[in-house]
Amino acid sequence: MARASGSTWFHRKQTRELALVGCFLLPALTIFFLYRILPLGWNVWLSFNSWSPLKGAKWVGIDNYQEMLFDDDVFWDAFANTLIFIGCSPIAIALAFAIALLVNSDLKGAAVYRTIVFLSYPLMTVAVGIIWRWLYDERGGFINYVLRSSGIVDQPVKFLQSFDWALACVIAAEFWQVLGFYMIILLTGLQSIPQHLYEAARVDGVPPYARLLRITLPLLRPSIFLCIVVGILNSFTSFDLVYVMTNGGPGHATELLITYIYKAGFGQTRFDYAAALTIVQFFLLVVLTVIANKLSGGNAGSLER
Amino acid sequence: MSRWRFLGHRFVAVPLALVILIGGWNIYIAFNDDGRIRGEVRDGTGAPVPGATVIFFERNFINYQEMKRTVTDASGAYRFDGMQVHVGQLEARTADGRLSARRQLRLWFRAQNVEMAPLVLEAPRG
Amino acid sequence: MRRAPSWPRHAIMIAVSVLMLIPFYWVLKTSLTGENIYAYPPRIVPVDPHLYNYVDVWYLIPFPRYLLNSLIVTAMAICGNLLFNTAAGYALTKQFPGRRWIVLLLLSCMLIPFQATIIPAYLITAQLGVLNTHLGIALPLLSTIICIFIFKASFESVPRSLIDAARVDGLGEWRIVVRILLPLSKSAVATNVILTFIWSWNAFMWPLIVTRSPEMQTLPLGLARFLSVLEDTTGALYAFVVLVLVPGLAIFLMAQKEFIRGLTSGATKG
Amino acid sequence: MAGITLRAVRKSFGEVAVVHGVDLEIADREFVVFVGPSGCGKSTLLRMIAGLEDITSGEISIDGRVVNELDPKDRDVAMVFQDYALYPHMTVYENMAFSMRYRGVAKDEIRRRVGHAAKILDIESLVARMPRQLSGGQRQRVAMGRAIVRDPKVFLFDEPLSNLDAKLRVQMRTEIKRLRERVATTTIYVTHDQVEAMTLADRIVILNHGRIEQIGTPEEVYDTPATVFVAGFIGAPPMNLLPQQDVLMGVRPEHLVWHSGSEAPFLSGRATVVEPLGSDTLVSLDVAGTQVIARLPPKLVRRAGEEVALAADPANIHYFDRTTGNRR
Repeated sequence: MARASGSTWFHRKQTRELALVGCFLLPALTIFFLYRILPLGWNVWLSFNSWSPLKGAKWVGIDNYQEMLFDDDVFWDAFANTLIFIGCSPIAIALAFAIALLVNSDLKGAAVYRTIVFLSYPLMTVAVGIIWRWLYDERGGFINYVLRSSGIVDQPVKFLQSFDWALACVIAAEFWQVLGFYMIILLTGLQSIPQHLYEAARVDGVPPYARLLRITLPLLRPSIFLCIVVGILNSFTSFDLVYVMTNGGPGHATELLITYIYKAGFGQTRFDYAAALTIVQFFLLVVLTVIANKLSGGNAGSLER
Repeated sequence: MSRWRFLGHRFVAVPLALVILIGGWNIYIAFNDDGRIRGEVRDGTGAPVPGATVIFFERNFINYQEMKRTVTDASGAYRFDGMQVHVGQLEARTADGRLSARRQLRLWFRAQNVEMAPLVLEAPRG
Repeated sequence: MRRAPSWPRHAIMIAVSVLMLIPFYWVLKTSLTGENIYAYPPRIVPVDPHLYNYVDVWYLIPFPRYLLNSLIVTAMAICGNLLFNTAAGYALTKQFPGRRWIVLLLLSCMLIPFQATIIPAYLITAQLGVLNTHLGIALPLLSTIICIFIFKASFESVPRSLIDAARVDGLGEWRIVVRILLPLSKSAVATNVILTFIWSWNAFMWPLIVTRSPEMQTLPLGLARFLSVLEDTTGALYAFVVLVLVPGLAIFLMAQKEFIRGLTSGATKG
Repeated sequence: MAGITLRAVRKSFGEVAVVHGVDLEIADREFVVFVGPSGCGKSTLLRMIAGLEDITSGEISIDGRVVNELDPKDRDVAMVFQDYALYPHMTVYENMAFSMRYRGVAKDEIRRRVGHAAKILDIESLVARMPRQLSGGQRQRVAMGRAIVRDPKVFLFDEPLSNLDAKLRVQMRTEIKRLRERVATTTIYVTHDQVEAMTLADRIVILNHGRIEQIGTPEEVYDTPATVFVAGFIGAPPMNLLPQQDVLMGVRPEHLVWHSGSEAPFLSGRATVVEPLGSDTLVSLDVAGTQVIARLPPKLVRRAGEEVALAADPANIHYFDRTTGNRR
């Protein structure tokens, strides 16, 4: 009797608990469902359809992909630029690594240097774009000023209007913004390496460069992997920068996949085609992340399994 | 005592200081935004010039266009009211062709009340 | 032990710092320069510096409107984040069937960049009927997975006996969260507020997509619009840039520690 | 003021049962100590009474009311935790007043009650401090104060002294005893320290592997241990157990006396370890392969290796069934 009533009560309490957990989780999960999971599926669906807000959906199979791969030069431009963009991030990571090593040493004022290097990361990317536009400006810009006054060039260089320079310039601006972030991640990684490993190596007579290669780098693999993933993701998030600095121009010299997606979707109202582009970029992201994971020894570079 | 200590915390103190600053600034604006621009017109010797025309030029992106004009009173003083501007130029001229240099006017907020330094007329050229 | 002198390292770091600071300085200088920012050669120190560019920004464009929009959206995002992330983080500290799956789901959601979802996200927002509203701009920012995990970790580090004591003292679940767990998770709250602030303050692409009318535009949009309508013809643009950057910088400098901890813990856990 | 009744209370986590059917009757104002080795289920039992753990089956009632389905807050119990569980972000005063704020107690009444409790516990000067500014003993007092102010039906103590150092523990033990004189509320006190149990309890409940081994006053469990386990657990050093055919013969170290008569000694053996404690000396003997400890007056045995013969009053000898472990 007591047992029976106890167990129903127990069930009631369990459901109550479950309802509570459900209520607490629901708002967050709703948002992630609406803005992460559902869109991903919808993208896939859209990409196989011919659809625009005014006409109904029509299944067209891989037409969108076919067009993209065989008839769309801009796609290939954007694709190549995105790859270059991602491919350059190791340079920034290497720079950040050097800075992190310097800041991590027992340097007086290291905290100040760290703050300064990191200062540009939390800034509004649109503003960063405008700052760099201005730095590259051929009249009042700092870079042209330095180049001209030091006699390297006599005519001002129109960096952002030049097919040769524009992409590099955008990438440089991007470097400036994320360098601090890479540095912080690597610094955190460096600080988590137990100091006694270095002491042991020193007692064993391991030279400094070998300490760097044999101890620091392998133990830093998770942090480096993380940096690379962030670098890959930045090709998505750099929309703001490109939009403000060049808007993909000149021509399509700085067109990234993400800016092209925006233009296709909201410029030409070709949502279906934009969705197909998104799928391609997402696929690219996944593949690159998997490759990075493989290169860093699997398991996100972690040594513990 | 300790109940108020949280006010000293930087996450509280800085926004609070900002709110006070902005509030104070807005109160100051509220008492000084009648758009009154006042000043005097004098000639080269420093004597006030009555009956001179003072023109206010409004900024229109890159150039300045005439917006309003007034005439100085017997003591050489002029006055504009309700000027909803924060930037512009002032110039005085007389019927006999004497002209003052254009004086740049930049204000800290729209319709700020200001007391301009005297506009000095120069003798007509030629 | 022989030690390498530290001045070469200082020299390198000072050079790096200067390089990193030049863009800041250049834009600040331009915003203060009185006349013709295009004069060549540009001066290192601003010519007859004044602050009137800042006054111009206020009136030249609907700056107060943009500011208000940005503040509303940011406030909504911060409130939503605090509320939803706290609740979700607390729920995840409890044992319930399917917990593992939800954690896994959240972790995999974290790998989907928001930018990869814009087309359907736009369509969904249109379906919800909140296009061109503050809510529409703030909606995707209302909860952040990283912050849920930050809260979860912070709640889990509160001794269980405190929660038991609170329960014996007669507190309900929500009160336990508000009166016991949150006051003991101040740094998680700070991290959350700062991250949300930075993200929603700086958000550009999403507001660009969901806003249609100038009355709804936030500061970054206003900045881009300023650029396209007025071109970079005046120092006011750079005053605008400075004004927009100042809150982010101020918050970062005030809460550097929390900010960095939040970023790295979120990043390493993700 | 209230009595507590436990009827066939069980607790299992999935397949693992930690409490197997406990029946217990606690009278109003009684001070009951649950004692047992770690993992015996005593804390779980306490937490079930508090309402912090679900009851798998059985029934718990407080003051005649079945509380199985009540939340902790509705059971009118107060609990002192092992780590004190003081809210670190509140002052001592706020800690003590906290629970009353959610029970609709008027502000003046809260102030009066906190003041009263602080006076009883002699922590009046500490009320404005934060918990981190207090020493271990002070925190302990505040934790008790927090329980007292509520004036609950039942006090629950979960190993409250185990985080203190030895000296403070003795002092606080006396303190609790004194408090007991002033605030006579039904109390359940959980500890793994049998000395605490003996000194504090009206009645001791000895638990082992989730079962009650014996319930009784300190004298009862000391003088007539119901099982081998109780015999070994209560008393320090523990009771000597000598195997004899199908029984275990138990005799406490303090009941072994120096053999002086002419009849055969109760037992004899070679001293292996001699530990002088000042007031008396502990002598370990090797009696036909079994270790026996005797508490003897000082200076009778000087060093290991001496032959010792001891006697014992038959009234002080206990017999236990070898297979069931129960008293015979």
